[in-house]
Formats: sequence, C-alpha cells, structure tokens
Amino acid sequence: MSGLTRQQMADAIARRFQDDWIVNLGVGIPTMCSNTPITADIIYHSENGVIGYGPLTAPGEEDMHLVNAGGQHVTLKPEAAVVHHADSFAIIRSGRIDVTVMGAYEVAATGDFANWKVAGAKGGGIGGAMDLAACAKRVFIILEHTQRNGAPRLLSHCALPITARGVVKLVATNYGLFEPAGTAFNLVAIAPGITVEQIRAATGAPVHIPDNLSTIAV
Amino acid sequence: MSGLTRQQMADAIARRFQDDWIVNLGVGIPTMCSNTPITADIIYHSENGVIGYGPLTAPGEEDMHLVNAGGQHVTLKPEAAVVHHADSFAIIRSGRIDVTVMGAYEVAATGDFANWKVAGAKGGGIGGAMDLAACAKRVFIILEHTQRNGAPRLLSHCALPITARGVVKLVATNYGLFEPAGTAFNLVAIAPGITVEQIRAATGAPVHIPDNLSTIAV
Amino acid sequence: MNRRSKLYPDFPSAIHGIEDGATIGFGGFAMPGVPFNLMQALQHSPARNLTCVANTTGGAALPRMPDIGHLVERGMVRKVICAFTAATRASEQLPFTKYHESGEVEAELVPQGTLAERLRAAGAGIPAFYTPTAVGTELALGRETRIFDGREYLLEPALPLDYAFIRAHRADAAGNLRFRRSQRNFNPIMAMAARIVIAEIENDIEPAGSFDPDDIHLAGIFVHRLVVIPPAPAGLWPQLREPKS
Amino acid sequence: MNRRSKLYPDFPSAIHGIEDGATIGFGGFAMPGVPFNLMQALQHSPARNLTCVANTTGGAALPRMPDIGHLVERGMVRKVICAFTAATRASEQLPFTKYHESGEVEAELVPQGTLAERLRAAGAGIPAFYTPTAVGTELALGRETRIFDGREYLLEPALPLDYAFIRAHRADAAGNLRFRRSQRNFNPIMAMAARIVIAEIENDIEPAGSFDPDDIHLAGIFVHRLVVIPPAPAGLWPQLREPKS
Repeated sequence: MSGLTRQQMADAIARRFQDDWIVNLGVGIPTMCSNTPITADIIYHSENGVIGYGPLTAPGEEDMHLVNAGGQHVTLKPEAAVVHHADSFAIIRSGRIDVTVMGAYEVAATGDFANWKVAGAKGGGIGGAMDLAACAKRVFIILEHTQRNGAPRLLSHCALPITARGVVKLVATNYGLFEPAGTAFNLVAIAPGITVEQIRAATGAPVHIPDNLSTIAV
Repeated sequence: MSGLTRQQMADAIARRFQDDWIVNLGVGIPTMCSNTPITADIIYHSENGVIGYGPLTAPGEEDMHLVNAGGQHVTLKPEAAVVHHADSFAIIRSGRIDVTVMGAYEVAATGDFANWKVAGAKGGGIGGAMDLAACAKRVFIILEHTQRNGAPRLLSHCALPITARGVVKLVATNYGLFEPAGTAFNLVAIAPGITVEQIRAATGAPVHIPDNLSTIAV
Repeated sequence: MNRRSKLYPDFPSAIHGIEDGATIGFGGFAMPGVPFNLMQALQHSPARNLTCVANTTGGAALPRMPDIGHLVERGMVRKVICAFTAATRASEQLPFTKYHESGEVEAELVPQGTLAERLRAAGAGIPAFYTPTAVGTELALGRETRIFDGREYLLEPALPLDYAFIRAHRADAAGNLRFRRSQRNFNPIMAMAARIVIAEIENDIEPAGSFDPDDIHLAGIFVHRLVVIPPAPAGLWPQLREPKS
Repeated sequence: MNRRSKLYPDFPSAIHGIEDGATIGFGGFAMPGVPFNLMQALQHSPARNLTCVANTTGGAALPRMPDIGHLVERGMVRKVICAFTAATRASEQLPFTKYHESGEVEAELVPQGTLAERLRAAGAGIPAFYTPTAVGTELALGRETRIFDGREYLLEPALPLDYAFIRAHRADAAGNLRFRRSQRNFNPIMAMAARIVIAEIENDIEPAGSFDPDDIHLAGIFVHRLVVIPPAPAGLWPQLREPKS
C-alpha cells in the first residue's frame, strides 16, 4: 500500500479537530485518531454512553466495566460522565457530535457513503453508524483509496447500500485528503510520494486539483 | 356537609389499595389517603420524580429539596428513588401506576371526568392529571357529592371540558362509593346516615342500588 | 485544557446576550430546582418578546418567588407554554390570568407529561411523537391523531429551547451537575432541549473529577454557564410555603 | 413489608415461566453489562419461538460468551432484532449468519440509536416516534416517512418486551440498581421496556436504603427478580477480548 500509513491517515483527520469539539471515533482506523498528538482540547463520546474517555488502558490495568464503542478498554478523563444508551443517542441525534469519524467500503462524490453491508450479504452490521451519519455536524471518512484488487472506493455513486445520503464532508485515504463536491471530489491535500495521475487513475469519479496543492505533513 | 368527612372519603378509597400497588395521589383530598392506616404495602409515586415517599415531614424538619406533586414536604421510605420529569411520566404513560386518585369538578356515568378548567375560564391547570387519567390502570375520584349550591357533580355527561374519556373506575363522595356504569352509577356502598333518596336527589344521573347495600365503615 | 471556563461571576453576566424573541425554559417544580436567581436577573434584562416554558406561570402560592408572571408583568413575554396557565380553583387567580384574558400574552396549555416529553424529544433529536395523553379532550380539538393497536394517540411536536435556566445542587468545573432529591424534576430535560444552558449552583464549583462518572445527573457537555448562588439574602433560596387556606 | 422478596436463589429459578413466543431483551454492549449467566440458563430452558432483542447476535469476538447465537443454534429463536445481524467485515462470519441465510431465523436489522429509542419509547408509553436515522437508506424502503421543518424523518414503532434480562453491579432488596461505568448501556432502557425484569447482580443484595435515592440508575419498581452472580468459575464474568487479527 503506497502513500500514507493507517496512522498517518488518522493523523491527517485528527489535526482537523478543534477546541471543544465532541468527537465520536468509529471502530478500526478512526480509533487511531486518539493517538495523534494535537493541541485541540476535545471530548470523546462513545455510543455506549461514555462521555470524556481518554487513551486506551495499559495492558493489565483494564477496568472490566469500561469499554468504548469498539469494545476496547479505555481510561476516563476527569470530566467524564456515563449515561445510558438512549441518552447517548439523544446526544447524537440532537446534533451535539461535532464530528464522527468512520471507516467505509465506499464514498461517493455526492457525499453518500456505505459501511454497513457487503455485496450479496443478508443482514448487516450497522451499529451506531446510521445515527451518527445522519445527525453529526460533520462526517469524516477514513478508508484505503482502493480495494485489494485495485478497484476504486471513491466513486461517483455508491454501489453498495448506503449508510446516509450526502453527509460526508472530508475523506482521508492513503493518497490524500478529499472533499465530496457533488459530481467530483476536490483534492484538499496530497500524500507525500503520490502523484495526481495516480489519484486520477485510482478514483472512480472526477477529481478537481487546486491551483496550489499542498502536501500532507507526516 | 352531611355524610363522610374529607378524611373518611379518602379512607374509603385508600382501603381499596392492594399490596405492591404504585399509587399517585392528586392534590387536595386525595393526599389524605396517605393518612389512612392500611395494611397494604404500597409505593407512592409523585409526578416530580419521587418514587417511594412516605408521610408528610414534621414541621421544622422539612427538606427544602424534597416535595411531592402538591408541593408538600414529604419523607422518603428506604426503597425511595428519584428520577427526572421525563422518566417520571414514562412510568405514568407506560401504565405502571396501579391507581391514580384525583379530585374533580364533575364525574360522568360514562367514566369521563373534568378537573382542569372551570366554566368560562381562559387557560387551565392541567398539571399531570391528563397523563395520569389517560394511562393509569385505575382512576379513582374523590369529590363532594354536590356543589355548594346543591347542584350535582355526578352527572350523565360532563358539562365542563373533560380530562379523559371513560376512565373512572371508582368515585368516593361524602354520600358513598360509586362506579360509573355507562348510563348510570352503581352505588357500591353508602355513607352512614345517608339515604338512597338523598343520593338520588343529589345525583345528575340514574343510580343503581344493589340488593344488599353495604354501609361504609368509618 | 484550552477550554474556556464555564464559571460566571454573577447572574447578570451569566444571562448576557439573550436575544429578543428567544425561547427560554425554566426548570423547577414547586420550590425545588427553580432558578430563582437567574429569573430575577432576567427581569432586569432588556430581552423582550420571550417565549417562556415552565411547569407553571407561577404566583399561586406564597411566598411569591421570581416567576414567569413577573416577566409578564414587565411586558417581556409574548407567549407561555405551561402545564398550569390558570389556577385550578375557581376562587384563586394567577397573576398571569389577566394578561392572558386581555390577549396581551399568548398561552399554550400542555399536560405536564407531554411538556416533559416534548422537551425530552427536542433533546433527543426526535421531531415528533405520539402520546395517549389528552386524546378526546378539548386540547385535542383539530389536532392530528392516529390509531396504534386499536388505541388513539395524539401527535406532539418536540419543544426545542434557545436557553434553559436551571438550578442544581453541585457542579464541577466541566459543568457536570448533580441535583438533590426532587430538585431534579424538569432541570435535566430542559437542559438537553436547549442550545445554551445556564445553571445556578447551590455550592461552590468543584474541580473536574470530583464526582464519580456514574453519579452525574447531567453531563457537562450540556452545560455552558455556571454561577454560584450566594447565601441569603443576596441569593434566593427555596422558602417554606404558607399552607393553603 | 408485605412485599414478596425479589431475590431468587439461582439462575434457572430466576428465569422460570418464560413462555414460548416471548420477546426477550438482553442488556449489555461488548462485554460490560451482558447478562451472561441468565443467557446461559435460558439455553437450558424449554422456551421456544423466542424473539430476541439485543445490540448484537454475538459470536464475533473471542472468547465467545453466552449470546443469542447460542440460542439460535439450539433452535429456540424465531426472530432477532439487533443492530448487528452480520459481521461488518466480509472476512468474518457470525454464528447467526447461516441460520439467517437459510431462512431458519428471521432478522430485523435496526440502527443502534433507533433500537435504543424504540426500547425507550416502549418504556415511556410512546407508541411511535420519528427519527432522522436511516432516511434514504435500504432500511427505509417502503417505510413511512414525513417532513418536519424541511427535513425527512422515518416513523419508528415502540419495541415492547415481555422480559428483560439485565446485569447490574449493585442492588438493594427493593430492586433499586446501580450499574458501573459502561455496564449501564442498554440495561436501564431494556428494563423499562419490559413487563418482567430479571437482573443478575455482581454483589450481594444490600438492604433497602443502602443507596442514596439520588444515585439509583434504575428504580426498583422496574425490577422483579434478582439473582446474585457467584464467583468464577460457577458464575460468568466479563473476560478480556483477544485482539482482532
């Protein structure tokens, strides 16, 4: 896999977080955002009702009553509070999550994305993704730019069943940072060592390149 | 006022309470039910979220943070728990109140009753009465049998705007205990010193008298 | 912490910036949990055309504490949304009644449980819900109802607030709140329904982390401004009611 | 006290009387708060044609603890209602999947927040509500939607339960419960949605009055049966997950 590592993709997203944001991190690469050293003072929210959690618990020091939405044992910050599941999703649905960061199978230039059901499957794994996607102030997506066979994951339209329509504001892949812009993606910043041609070839939608293209600091 | 005193009317209702009932007492005479010595082990619920309150607080020992729905200072029983207003009415709407005892201006043989708005008024005082009336398993009403001018309060149909339709199961007045039965009231028990003729004359609906009419113990 | 302190030095500064036309919810039920000090400060603010949401317009019992009726008397209120907009006894009259009857102030009378649930819905991102309460009554006239499982229900909209004024027993610096006994009542749900939450606190603000995270009644993310209530007489505290005659 | 004790001596007696066709909700999220011991006892009960409600059908992570998948494997389940009815990775497969794909067991896939709110609605006497979640997705196909203030919402029905199986940290004799940390999750709302609530408790039952009334997470009026979890290995306790490959 060329371009950014998984942690660097998470870093590129986490550096966009702003003071006082309430942030919900999805399972997988998004969780790595909490490893990024940033100066913004943010509050992590987890679907299972933990508000204000901190870094992962050191091995051997796990609190068996305390996990984040990915089932990982986490620590609590001094401002932490615990609520039940209905109140936790009250926070989500009422628009209080400033950003939700999620993985996905596909993202479309329309701002649609798909992350709950694979092709041909009966059933799916939605978890809190649809609530978060429909209600958070911002949806940021982190995903590998292509499938293992090289097929693009950034598309004009999603082929898989979508999680929410027209909500994605920012996408981080190993190739760069992108904004869905309707019929095309805007390239916001490019990964070191990646070329615009590589991106165009690996993207299933038009890509607009800005005049002064910045490179992602790693 | 002839027949039962206010406390005796409350007693006649309270003696119907059964073990494990969750009971909500309205402002006024219904509150007096908690003075009745009964063997049934009941739990008092108050709209403001107090579950398991006990007798009124002795003068000088009031807890300024603790009142019942009538604003009276009450004590707590060992099993007491406090919830917020939305959870308190969740208890009510989900049908967990075994009986609500309320005052009223009028009760109809249809089971309708009126207790939130006086004739000609703009606005009204509903409080939790409509939620309780619509959702409690049983609605018991305590009221004087007649208005001060002698006009009946037990009617074929309510003249005042109703609180809920067809919900009243039992009515205590100073003249006796009554069950709304559609087009008439069934007299369940009569107050000592009151005659059937007095009741018929003071009631704005037909009254069925049982073959073996019992007298309320006072 | 880059976070700005939530602590304000006094009540006037804590309620700064309330816009004309704002919708404000006031917590409290009877005496406990009513934000008397914030309501008193609001009386002296320039805000007008307010919509005021609370259990009652107030003024039925003595001693009379700051209530919506006072705001109405000062001409600050366009509309009230309450479970009590008139006295329940024909022999009593609320201070609000004459302004209501003259048409000077609009009133929306809402059953208490519906009021609580409409606030809760606003705080939970639910735009509308169905309730069995008030079906078949004057309050349902002309309103949309629907049958579920053979029973009739009334459609009720969420009731979002611009501001919630609340009162709590204890707060930490992160804004996590604890209420004491029946002081809790409407306060947490008013807060969750509001964009900006202003809380008067009965004790000094404690450091973040002073409360067990399991024992917080309202999480700090809902609370924007805190102000500590001074001892009486500078601060207003619940009083014993005079018994009704 | 004429009140019958809520304490049961063991898990089989605590789950007695579950009827064929019952709808049972199971609290818990990941490991914390899952009623492992009650679920294990249920596997050995004669109940059939169950509808099972939980966050997940289970079995995706190791060690595998008692879950809905085990009930499905024993032919006890007619339908599941969950936020996860299949694995999120194409490379994984849940134990439930083959029963679902063969049509042996029905599945209703519900977004987690909608699941929580449908349970909360059942416990709050709300038959249906509107939510923005899932609008425009496959889950909304053929479903009733409605516009409020220019935004589209989906109508969702309450999800009432016959039984809730829950797990709590502490209980008093009145059934008042306290949960610890993220153990709370679905447990209180499952309980409020149910006719009969059966709770496994991690500590000995304490006398009524042991908890401050302000610090009770689920009031005893919602809780019908209590059973104390013995120490391992007789009792089942949360385990550390093996890290995902």
